[in-house]
Amino acid sequence: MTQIIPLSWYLAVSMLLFSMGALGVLIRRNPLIIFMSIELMLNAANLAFVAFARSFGVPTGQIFVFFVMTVSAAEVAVGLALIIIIFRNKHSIDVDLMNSLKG
Amino acid sequence: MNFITNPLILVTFFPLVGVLALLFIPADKKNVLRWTTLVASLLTFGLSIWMLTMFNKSNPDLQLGFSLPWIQVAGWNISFAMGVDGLSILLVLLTTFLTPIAILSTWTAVEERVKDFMIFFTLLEMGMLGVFLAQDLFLFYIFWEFTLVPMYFLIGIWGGPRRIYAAIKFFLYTMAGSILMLLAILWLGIYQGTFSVPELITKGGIPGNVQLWLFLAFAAAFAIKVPMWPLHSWLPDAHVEAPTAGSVILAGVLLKMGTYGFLRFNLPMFPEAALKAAPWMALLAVIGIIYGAAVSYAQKDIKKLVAYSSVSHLGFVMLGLFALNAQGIEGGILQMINHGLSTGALFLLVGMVYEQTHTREFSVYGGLWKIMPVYGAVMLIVSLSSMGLPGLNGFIGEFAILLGAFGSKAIGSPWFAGVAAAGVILAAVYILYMFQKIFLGPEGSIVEEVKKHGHALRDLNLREIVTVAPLLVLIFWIGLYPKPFFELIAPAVEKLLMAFPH
Amino acid sequence: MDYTLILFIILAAVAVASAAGLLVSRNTVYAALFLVLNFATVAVFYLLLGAPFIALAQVTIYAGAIMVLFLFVIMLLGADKLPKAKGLPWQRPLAIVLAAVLLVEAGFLLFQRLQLTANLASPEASINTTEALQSLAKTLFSQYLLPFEVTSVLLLVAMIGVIVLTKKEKGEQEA
Amino acid sequence: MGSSGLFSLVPLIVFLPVAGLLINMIFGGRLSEKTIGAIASAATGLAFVIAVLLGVALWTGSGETVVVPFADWIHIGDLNVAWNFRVDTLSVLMMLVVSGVGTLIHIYAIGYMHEDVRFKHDIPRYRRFFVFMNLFIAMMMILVSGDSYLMLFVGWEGVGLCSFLLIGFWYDMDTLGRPSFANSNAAKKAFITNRIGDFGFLIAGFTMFWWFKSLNFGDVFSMATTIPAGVILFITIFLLVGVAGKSAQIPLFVWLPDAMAGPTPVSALIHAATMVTAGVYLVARSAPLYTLAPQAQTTVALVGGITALFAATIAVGQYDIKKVLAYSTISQLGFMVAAVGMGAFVAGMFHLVTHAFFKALLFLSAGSVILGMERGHHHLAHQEGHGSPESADREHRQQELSDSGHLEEVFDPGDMRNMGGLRKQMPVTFWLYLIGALALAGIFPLAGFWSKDEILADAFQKFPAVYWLLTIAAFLTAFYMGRQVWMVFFGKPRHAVAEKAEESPKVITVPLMVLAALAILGGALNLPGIHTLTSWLEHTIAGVEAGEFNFLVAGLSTGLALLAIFLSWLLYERQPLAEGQKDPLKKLLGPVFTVFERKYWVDEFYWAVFVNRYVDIARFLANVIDGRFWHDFVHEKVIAGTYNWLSRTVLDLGVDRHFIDAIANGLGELTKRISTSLRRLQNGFVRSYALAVLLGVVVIVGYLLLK
Repeated sequence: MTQIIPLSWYLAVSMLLFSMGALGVLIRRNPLIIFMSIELMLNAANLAFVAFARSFGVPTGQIFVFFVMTVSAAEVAVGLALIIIIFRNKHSIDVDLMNSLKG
Repeated sequence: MNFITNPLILVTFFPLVGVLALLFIPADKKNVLRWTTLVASLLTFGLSIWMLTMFNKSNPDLQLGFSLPWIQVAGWNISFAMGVDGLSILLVLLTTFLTPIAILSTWTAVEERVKDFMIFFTLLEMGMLGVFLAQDLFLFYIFWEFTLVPMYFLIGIWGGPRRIYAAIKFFLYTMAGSILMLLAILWLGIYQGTFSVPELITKGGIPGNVQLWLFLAFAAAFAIKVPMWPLHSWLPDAHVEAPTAGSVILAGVLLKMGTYGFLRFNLPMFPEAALKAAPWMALLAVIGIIYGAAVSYAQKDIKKLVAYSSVSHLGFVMLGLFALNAQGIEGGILQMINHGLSTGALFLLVGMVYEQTHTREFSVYGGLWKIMPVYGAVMLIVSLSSMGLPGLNGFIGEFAILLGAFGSKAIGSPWFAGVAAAGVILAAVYILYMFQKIFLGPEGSIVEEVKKHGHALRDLNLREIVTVAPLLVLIFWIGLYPKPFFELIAPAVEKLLMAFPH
Repeated sequence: MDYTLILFIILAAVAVASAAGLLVSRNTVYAALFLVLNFATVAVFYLLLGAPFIALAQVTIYAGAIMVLFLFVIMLLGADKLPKAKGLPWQRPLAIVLAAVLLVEAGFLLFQRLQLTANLASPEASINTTEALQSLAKTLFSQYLLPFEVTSVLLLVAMIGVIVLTKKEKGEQEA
Repeated sequence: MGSSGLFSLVPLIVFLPVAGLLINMIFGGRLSEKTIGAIASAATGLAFVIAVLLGVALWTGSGETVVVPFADWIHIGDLNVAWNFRVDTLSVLMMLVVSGVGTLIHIYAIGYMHEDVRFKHDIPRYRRFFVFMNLFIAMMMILVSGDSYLMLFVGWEGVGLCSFLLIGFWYDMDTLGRPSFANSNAAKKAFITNRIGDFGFLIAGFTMFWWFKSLNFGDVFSMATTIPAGVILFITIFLLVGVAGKSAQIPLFVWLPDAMAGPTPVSALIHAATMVTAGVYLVARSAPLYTLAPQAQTTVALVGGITALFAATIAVGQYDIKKVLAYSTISQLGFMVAAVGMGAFVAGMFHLVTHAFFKALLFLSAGSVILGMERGHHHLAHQEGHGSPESADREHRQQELSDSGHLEEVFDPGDMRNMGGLRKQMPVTFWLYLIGALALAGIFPLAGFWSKDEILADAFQKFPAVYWLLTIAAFLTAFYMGRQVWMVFFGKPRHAVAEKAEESPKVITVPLMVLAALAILGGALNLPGIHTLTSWLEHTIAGVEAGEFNFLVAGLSTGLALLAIFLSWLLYERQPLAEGQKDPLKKLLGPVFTVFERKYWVDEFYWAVFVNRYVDIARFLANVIDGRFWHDFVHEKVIAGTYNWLSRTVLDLGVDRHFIDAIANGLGELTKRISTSLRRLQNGFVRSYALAVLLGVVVIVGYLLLK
């Protein structure tokens, strides 16, 4: 019979992916990769949601994942548009070159 | 009754529809903006005519009105109440009538920030209509103050060289008076338990000395607005600096808010005080008549002359109102309309020539009748109306006022009217002076001056004729057949006079 | 050793490895491809967890739509490699330290504090029936109907926003 | 009765001229000069026909007053003024005079204005003239036909307006055609002086309303006896102010001589025949009031008598042909006012009618003389100039314009010193003028003789003082008319232009002939013993009695007139005035003549005492009181200044800066310092911010774990 994989394992994977995503956001200068890292973090969260949903036997977790996907799709669209504009204006997408908000 | 289709609501707030439409038009589409505003104001005028058809002229009470509970907190009883009667209907019509004319006059005169101008102008119309239609003191006060803002900007943005000074002066003067009125309104609302004007009038019962103070507080606001001598100092500045359309509305309607205030609030709400104050108000009015006439004669600037003549003319109105008899008050109300028409027309006409010459100094004018015959003829008619020639509107009002004041028991002496009648002579002096200096005599230096800039002075064009023609029609109509106007006024005035001993 | 366990371990390894690849790859295109791989792995996790709908949505939306969009942009900008910039000297070490601390904290939370020993229900129990899918749909279209509709508005707004943002102003020079 | 139908025609006497003016105003641009003139004349002529019909209806009917209601006008409370027409013998008489003389003058003006607009180089103004003239006729008709004091006032002010417009007809020049404000000043002066009179009228009207509660003639007259005498006196005296304004009596006569700036037909119609007699009409109309106020009557009679003599003396010293006639008009109006003041209403009205005939004749003939002179001037210019006549004329005109600074260089066609011997050049005009002059001088049997004698006879009976004033005035009248005729038509031409003068065309002379016939025969209206006019007016003015013909008075006045003519012959014809010679009377009278010539300096006196003072007061009020006091001092200094001082000095410096600011600034400084150090954190790098967020997460999670 199939071995039951404990919930905490899934959560551990999720946690690992989340941390790596956060690290990616922090150490990369390319905004595209930063974005991808954010997607990675969202995915990690989604994985946790689905795992919990499975654990508690309710569909709500899955529904949340569904909403997160929609929002992230919208977010990616807007974000990429912003990146394109920034590139148009600055001819570079290096986030470290953008500090006009400096106090 | 359906609130939304109430004619008063529609008339008052229709200009907002115009504003909404203007907001969606790009600022560089100047002609579209102008046409939109014109059409909106014409529709407002149409609505006011529709209101007139529903108005029962034999009924002395407020009509077509409604009252909705509005702010009912802490025992305050403020309602959103409107209504129209013989005292205000002509002023409402005057407002909706003059606004499209004023807008037509800006067609080529205002080229900068047309969108803002039109929005302010339309808002101003709404405020003025609200003032004339509000039947709740609180609501009235809100509209009263509201009119200041657009006018402030109209003077301050599109005015002459000293526009900021004039705008601020205009604002502060009128504001200062209104504060006292606000106090009086609050007193009434708290101690009488209602802000509704008709209720306050029927309730009455304010002791004599309190009445006097309240009367004075209201009078402070209104007298500045009229303006009565010696509170007129803001008027010439505001008029001279305001753009033409602003002057037209300022003289035509805004000043009437002051005299209307006396008529609507001071007389019926504080009859005892009004009776006591009548000789003093008459005295100030007569001083204003003579003083305004003399001072306007000494002016070197055409617009200033017309501005001071307003002081004189509104002195007549005040004299009529405080005669407290039928002739005086009816004459006074009609004279408000007359002044709106003739002085409005004078400002329009001065603006039309100013647009071509860019100066208003008398010394450079002269002999224009030969070059601009139509303009001269129109100006002549308007001037004659302003100096009260029989057969034109000014005479009817002035005659009724002087007649009423001469025999007024409230004023108590025919001397006031006698001296005021001498103002009729002085009116001829300054009006003829103005007409002569512009149109008669040899050609002034301005003719050559304009030619130097490559274009000769031209007579009125079609748009300008269309602008003044309605005014001329009314000038003759009121002068020759004032009966329909008096029929609208008379019942309400008779009701008003019931409060006073005969 | 059960095959699911083996599968899980392999998948987990692949997922972590692809995430690490994302972190370190200098080339953006490679980074994107690593991410696709990661998404695919996670989709299989979903299947294991008895959520086939989400799994398929994951493949279509993330791996399909979003990542294609990313690739489009990458191709469009052509900036697959960034030149070295002076950057922030203390940023990287601090970030690594903080991420490590976070990981430790999370592990501590997961294994020491919560003591989550409860096992998951067997996959067959729900995968085999369509009931789970039906109950998902029912919940989505009844209890969460309004948020569902709002997401459509959100997408619309995002769409309009993107169009307005990227539209060239009149008279603006082609960049 | 059929005549009642005729009465309903009465509104037409107003609306026919109005129709005429509207047609000319709207379509006149496309019509020829002749058509415009014809329309205007026809409108007036038709009004005359209506007036005749009304007269016939009254004559054949009972002759009693008929009131024809027309329209509501002002109705406020108990003030109820309707526009009703009053048809009675008095008003019809006035209508006949106005429209009859008016028609003739309109016809004359067709010819006169034709030349005038060409002489003054502004042909389009031709149309405007006839529009104004028709407007005048309409206003005059409203004046005489109104049934209430207010309607009378409407016409009263209306004719004042027309007078203004027509005096200022050549508004851009002076009487000699030089660019100037002079003509428009004259027009303004007329209007304003009239307004002073109107002020009196208004006060009288107000008093009347509050005592009678009506302004209708019928109501007022029927109630008059029930009103206190003092009130009646007050009303009548203030009416007299109006009369003095409109009929140019002392002290408000000064506008009439200046009014000669208008074209000659205007002078004839408005300032001699019709408008100025409105005052006389008003007194006659108010006869029921005046008879109740003897003091008022005395005042009116004295004002009239003194004016008659006063103006006659001035006329003696004038050189301008129209100015002489203007002062003569004032003097003759004095006769009429004196007559109606004494209660001799019929005599006054009689003189009004005959005077309208012969004074219109004189003015129009004078116009003919002026035109003749202008034509002569024109010819002379052609002879001197080169090229085509038109261009020469233009050159000449331009030269005149450029020389406008020098008075003596501009030729004055109205100056009698430039004339002389004109009877040879202008025989028709001469004879017509002579008839008019003799009629005015009161020579038997011309119209002036009968009407003037009736006044003198009445004065002799009722008011000896006024009788003597008027008799001396009559003597002077004959003298100055004699002087004028001798100077203009006899002797030798004193200026090259006079030699070249030319007779006027028929369109001008024919109306003059009609007027001359009327001036000869007008006396027949009220011959002693027959008294046609007396019995006519009896229907309207109660208690008029036919004057007795007094041979002594008649003989004396005729004798004096002949003596005066003889004297003038001695002075001006036996030794005709030579070119540049001074007036012989000047040697004789010395400074007295200068006083006459300078019109007693009344204008200068008024200017110094009233006009300049008013200007001073106005300037003072405007500059000092309104400008410096109200505006600069009260508003700027006191109100704005105090506020500024309070806000800047007291509150800002004192309270704000040293107290509140100290606290606020201290706090502000602290914040600033802290923020200066903190802002370094805001390095603008988005990744640092993200790092901070993560730091926050780590710290919070750590805290939660360790808690």
